[in-house]
Amino acid sequence: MAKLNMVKALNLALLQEMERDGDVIIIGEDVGVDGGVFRVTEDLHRKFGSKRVIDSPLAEAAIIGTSVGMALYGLKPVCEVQFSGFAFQCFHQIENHAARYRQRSQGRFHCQMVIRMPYGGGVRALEHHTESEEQFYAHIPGLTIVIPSGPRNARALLVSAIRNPDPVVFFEPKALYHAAKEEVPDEVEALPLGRAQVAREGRDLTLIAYGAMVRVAREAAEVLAREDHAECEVIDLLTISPLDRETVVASVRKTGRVVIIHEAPRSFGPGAEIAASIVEGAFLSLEAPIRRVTAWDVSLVGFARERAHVPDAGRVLAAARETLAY
Amino acid sequence: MAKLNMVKALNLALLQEMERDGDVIIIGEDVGVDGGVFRVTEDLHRKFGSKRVIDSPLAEAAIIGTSVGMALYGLKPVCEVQFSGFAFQCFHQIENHAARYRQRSQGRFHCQMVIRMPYGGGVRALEHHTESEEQFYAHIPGLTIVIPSGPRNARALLVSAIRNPDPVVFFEPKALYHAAKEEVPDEVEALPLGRAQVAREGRDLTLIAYGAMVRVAREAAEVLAREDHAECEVIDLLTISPLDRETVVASVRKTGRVVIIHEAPRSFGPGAEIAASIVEGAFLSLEAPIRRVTAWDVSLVGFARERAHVPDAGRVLAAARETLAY
Amino acid sequence: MPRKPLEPRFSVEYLSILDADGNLDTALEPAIPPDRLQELYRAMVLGRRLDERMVRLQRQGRIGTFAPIKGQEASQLGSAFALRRTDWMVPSFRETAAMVWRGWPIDKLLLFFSGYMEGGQPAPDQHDLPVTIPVATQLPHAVGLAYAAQYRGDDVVVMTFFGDGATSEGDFHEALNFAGVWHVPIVFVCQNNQWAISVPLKKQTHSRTLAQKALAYGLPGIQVDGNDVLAVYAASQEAVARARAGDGPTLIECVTYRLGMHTTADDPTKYRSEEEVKEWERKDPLTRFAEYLKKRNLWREDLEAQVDEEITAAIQRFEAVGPADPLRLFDHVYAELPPHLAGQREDLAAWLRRGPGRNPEPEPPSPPMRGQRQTTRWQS
Amino acid sequence: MPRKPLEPRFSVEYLSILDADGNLDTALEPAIPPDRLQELYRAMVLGRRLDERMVRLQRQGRIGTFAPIKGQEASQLGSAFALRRTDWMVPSFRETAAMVWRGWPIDKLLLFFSGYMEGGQPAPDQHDLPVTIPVATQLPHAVGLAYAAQYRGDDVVVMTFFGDGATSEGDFHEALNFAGVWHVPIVFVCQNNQWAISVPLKKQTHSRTLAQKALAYGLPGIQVDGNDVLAVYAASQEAVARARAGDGPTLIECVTYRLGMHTTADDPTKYRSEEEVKEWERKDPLTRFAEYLKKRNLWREDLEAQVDEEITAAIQRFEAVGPADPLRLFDHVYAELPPHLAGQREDLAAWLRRGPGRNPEPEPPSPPMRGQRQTTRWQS
Ligand SMILES: Cc1ncc(C[n+]2csc(CCOP(=O)(O)OP(=O)(O)O)c2C)c(N)n1
Ligand SMILES: Cc1ncc(C[n+]2csc(CCOP(=O)(O)OP(=O)(O)O)c2C)c(N)n1
Ligand SMILES: [Mg+2]
Ligand SMILES: [Mg+2]
Repeated sequence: MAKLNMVKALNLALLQEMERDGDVIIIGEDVGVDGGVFRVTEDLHRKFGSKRVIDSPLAEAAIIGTSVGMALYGLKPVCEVQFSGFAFQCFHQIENHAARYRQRSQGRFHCQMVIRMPYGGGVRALEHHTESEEQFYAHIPGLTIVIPSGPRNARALLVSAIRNPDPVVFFEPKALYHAAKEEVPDEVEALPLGRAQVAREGRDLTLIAYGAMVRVAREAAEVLAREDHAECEVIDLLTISPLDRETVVASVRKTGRVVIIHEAPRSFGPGAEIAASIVEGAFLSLEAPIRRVTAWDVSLVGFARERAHVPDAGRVLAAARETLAY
Repeated sequence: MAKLNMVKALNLALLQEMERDGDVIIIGEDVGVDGGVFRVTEDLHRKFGSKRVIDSPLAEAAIIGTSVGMALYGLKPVCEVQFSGFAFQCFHQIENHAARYRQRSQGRFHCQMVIRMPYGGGVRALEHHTESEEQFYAHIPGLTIVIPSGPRNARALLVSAIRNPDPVVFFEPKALYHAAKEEVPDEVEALPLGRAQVAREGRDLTLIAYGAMVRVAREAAEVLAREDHAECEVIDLLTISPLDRETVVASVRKTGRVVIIHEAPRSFGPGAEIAASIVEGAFLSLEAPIRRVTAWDVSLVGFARERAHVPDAGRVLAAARETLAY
Repeated sequence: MPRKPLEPRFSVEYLSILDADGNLDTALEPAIPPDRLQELYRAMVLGRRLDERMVRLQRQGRIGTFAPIKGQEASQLGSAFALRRTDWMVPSFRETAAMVWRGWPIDKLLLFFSGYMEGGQPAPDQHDLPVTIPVATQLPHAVGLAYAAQYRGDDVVVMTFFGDGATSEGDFHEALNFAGVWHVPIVFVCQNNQWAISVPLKKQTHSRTLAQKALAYGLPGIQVDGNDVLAVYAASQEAVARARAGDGPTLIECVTYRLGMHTTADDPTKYRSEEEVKEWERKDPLTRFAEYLKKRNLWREDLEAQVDEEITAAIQRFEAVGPADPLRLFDHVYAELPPHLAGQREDLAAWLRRGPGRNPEPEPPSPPMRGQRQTTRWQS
Repeated sequence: MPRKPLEPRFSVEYLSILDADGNLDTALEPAIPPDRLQELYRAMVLGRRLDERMVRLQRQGRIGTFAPIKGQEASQLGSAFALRRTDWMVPSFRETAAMVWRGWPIDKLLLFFSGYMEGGQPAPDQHDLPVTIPVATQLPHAVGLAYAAQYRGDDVVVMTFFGDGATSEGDFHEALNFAGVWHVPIVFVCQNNQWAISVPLKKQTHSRTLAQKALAYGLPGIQVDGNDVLAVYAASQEAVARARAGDGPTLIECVTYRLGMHTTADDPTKYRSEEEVKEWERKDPLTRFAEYLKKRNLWREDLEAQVDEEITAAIQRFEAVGPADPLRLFDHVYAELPPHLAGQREDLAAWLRRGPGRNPEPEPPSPPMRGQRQTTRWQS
């Protein structure tokens, strides 16, 4: 048991899975000697050598494309895309191949691989370093999209992702890399993919969030409990796709009111599927329109304006109060 | 006035806009001498020469990337991606640049360009030749996503797309290329982007569709009128994004019941945003859950199974009847 | 210090052994046992005859669109011939002859080209990837396979195929660059058939040869007469041996020609001249190799008949396959069917149970791609 | 017929004129008027001093992350120096010195690196693209600009910049291939500073030089001493003239070195040795050029002081800029604000009107990227 931040927790998952399974290898830009620009792969190069922790040339499509080939052969690559904003360079390899090979070969081959990418705001970097692209991957059949919300579940979910027989796109919320420390057990711990968690129980309103927005949702929930005597249920999706509709719908059947929070732009974003699924599954329980508190439909932000763009507890609170008052 | 199929209608739009504006140029694979694999650019190479109708090397990212450069200089490229399934190769150039240059340069530059791509099923081709990828583009701020449903609106929308000062992704439903002919006026005709059309009036149920699915929706509507005495309103979106929420919401306020139809996989697909927008805009009018009749959440189909995958009038009818009975 | 060319200069070789007129360079003639020569020729004839049959089947609507290989038999078989069964082959979409040689059942390939996903499943013991349709995207997979084999210490060479047009794609560049840096056991075989659909090589790249593109990655590149099966084999054999010895990747450019259409949906008369085709028919890879075998008394009279029988039998097996079960759409999307897909599968099953009674009957879909005839086996 | 190397062999040249010890190859010395030489040197000093100031500003949290150029002054200025104002420059993210030379106001660049979108707006008469961050993605834009200029018949040359790592990206390959086929007026300047963040050149590609990658596209490629501003200028001048004359593209590899960190968020001691850095400091492009000017009596004592004043004045203008108006987020997404964005803008406006009273105050965001200090000007 040690108190770790998310970077160290992810590093622990990688270390233990690599010790456990010689087929697990790491590939990406600067993941070796440098330990990754966020240090998630720190020290692994020293421990496992440059054949197993590969500092690749600067080419995302080839990082994913060669990893697909390695996976077809039976290795289990964990690829790092340095920032999610640069993953569109390999989008064709992910959609055309990683997501399809099991089906194309009718089970003869499959791609047991993890594609890690830091996403979201919070580090005041330049363009392409602060976006949230999970929606683009969530719409691709064959993929599993995972987003942790804290050090402990980050470690447990990465372990599951590495062991998952199909490709997992693992988004890491930059804003939480160093934000908080948690007790993380030394012995390996895994969380099931495809399952959301109820992060806070409540009967008045359901707040649905993931990644860095869970913190924001919790904060709003505290204020509502304190000031409005309203008890919010906070759902932490953890897996975006396949979406855990069961948990989401069960909560809304109870509360009848929903606010969805995400960092991605609103239109045609992840909140839309969550809302549509709720309407399909809990129509008669709905007592108010489903609100979405999201980033605006804008690509370029610039960190001078980032806080006006990414949802914060204040905006969630306002939406929650309107929903409760509806 | 001539009776044209969609291929000829699109060809007419290109011809007339090129005659009208010397900055309009065409670029793509096999768009020149061959006239495009679907013949949409037929004869333009002969008329305008190889500098204006460019048979490019085989590289989608460079087709879009160089077109971005041409647009920054003031030309108005109309790019063809041979099949929408091959557009992920240029997805980074579309998302990183075409969609962002106006904002990145704060108005100093913009990308007046059209990206044409045949999409959807209906020609019994191999993998990557039958998918519907509109969702991936609809989530990108700065883009406009257009999908015609017949020869006449295809021509009028392509004219508007070419004249639109910002990038337009223009999806052409392969299934309709040769499906039907329509009277298409000789004089140039344009339809506003961002506006849906009510293709059929009705008060009992709203069917929302676009592209090849409009035909399917109409067919179901006829049967419902004939056999169930139920009058469906059929909305043809024409522009997917920005979504014409006003028209959609107005219709649902009237009917209270909705079935959304699209060829793209269901989860995290276009129907989700349509549904979420309806809940936001017409919550109190809703009398039944919003149904989505879509392709299944599967990437690989194979044309031997395509008709079990793509929605048909029968499946729409079944969903419509359940919604009406709700 | 001043201005000087870097030494040594960069060089790319050209190889030809048996030319169009049957002249043989005995000094370079590879030592292939007679029976192996006959196997090779048989594979070429099988490839040619199957190709011709498939075009007819497609025209009759009995299979869907496919990419004919006529004219490219030597370049794809002379190369694949240098592989062991334990080596890996990574095709594009125009290696039907090589795929059959590698053990793909003909009836399975016909299923594939009839829109049956089942046709894309390699046998458990087969070290072959299925057809890849997005141009050049299979090249990084081949490099990854080679890396994995090297990582595991397996005695494996990977050979991957692609066309002249494919060399323009970013994936080609990234794959060769990674292969160079990783020094993996791989052979890149470019079937330069002069055309990428309607785009001729001179519009594809400004480089004199495709082989010279190897220089960008510090790799050996060689250009061979792709219609000379002996030259293709010699170059491939050398490259495979180099890879097996741990001496890294090679790029082989096979200069050949697509005698037929790009795919059965294509009309080549729109973009190329009869003369050009005639010219290349004179260089047919089968003719000169047949002459060579006759001179060596390795010619077999009954070969064509025998091969045709094999093809006919396969077509019969293919056509005996029943309609495709739509519910198999949901197989193999994930290792385990997730809840939402299980639900969709149940919806489809329920829908199918309603059977023909469902109203209205789905209208017949629109006409197929230009040139392509409808197939009768596309609907469940 | 047999096996023979293709003639002529492929060749790539190396150019150096003024070496690290100040030795001058007078035969190759370019004829640059004295005042122009002084301008060039001034731009190099300005680049160096601005870079040093920016690092301090970043450490003090007064600007955000950026990519220092220290050591690369000669390679980016010797090249840009060969352009006319009417020519186009397409930078990556490490051409601050060249951008200032091209007319970008320093205060605007500082705004850009402080997360103000306003900093990315080129002046109406400026033929420069803004910074492009995704590696190599700007190269096809440059080719497109060159194509458009050629199409319009304008007398324009395009010069684009990128690093050694960028040569591994597919976009590099596709851009050079298109440029070759289209024969457009463009100069590709690769600043080979030996490192792509922590990845050394030998892990980036197996090719001996980056210049030789031009051979893959049938283009001329030349490698120059990138710390020798005279050599860089001579090669660039020649390439620009070739492009202007309609003789097509050139690839120039400037062999230089990044003396500082990759970005202010990077810690180079993790991956490279002090000795290596020392070694390259000996080859500093400014030192040898200063010596050269002194010998020619073109040295100006007051230059540094003058340049520092200019920088200080710019910093003052930059720091006088008020907080960023969040509502401008919605400007320039489309030519006209569509209804859904107008609605979102209204929501944000209403929210902002509620002012500090809104409850709770947004919590301060998490610590910035490793190494990077927080800036004070990030919040509206
Ligand atoms: C990424 C991608 N873009 C476009 C296509 C459509 N297409 C199929 S084959 C082909 C031409 C390929 O030419 P070449 O590489 O020379 O191979 P060949 O067909 O001549 O064997 C094109 C453009 C595709 N399959 N994939
Ligand atoms: C497509 C893409 N992938 C990754 C990155 C992250 N990144 C920024 S700079 C850089 C290294 C670039 O190296 P090089 O091309 O040599 O240019 P240099 O930084 O040395 O000037 C990387 C990997 C990026 N900006 N874009
Ligand atoms: Mg070809
Ligand atoms: Mg570099």
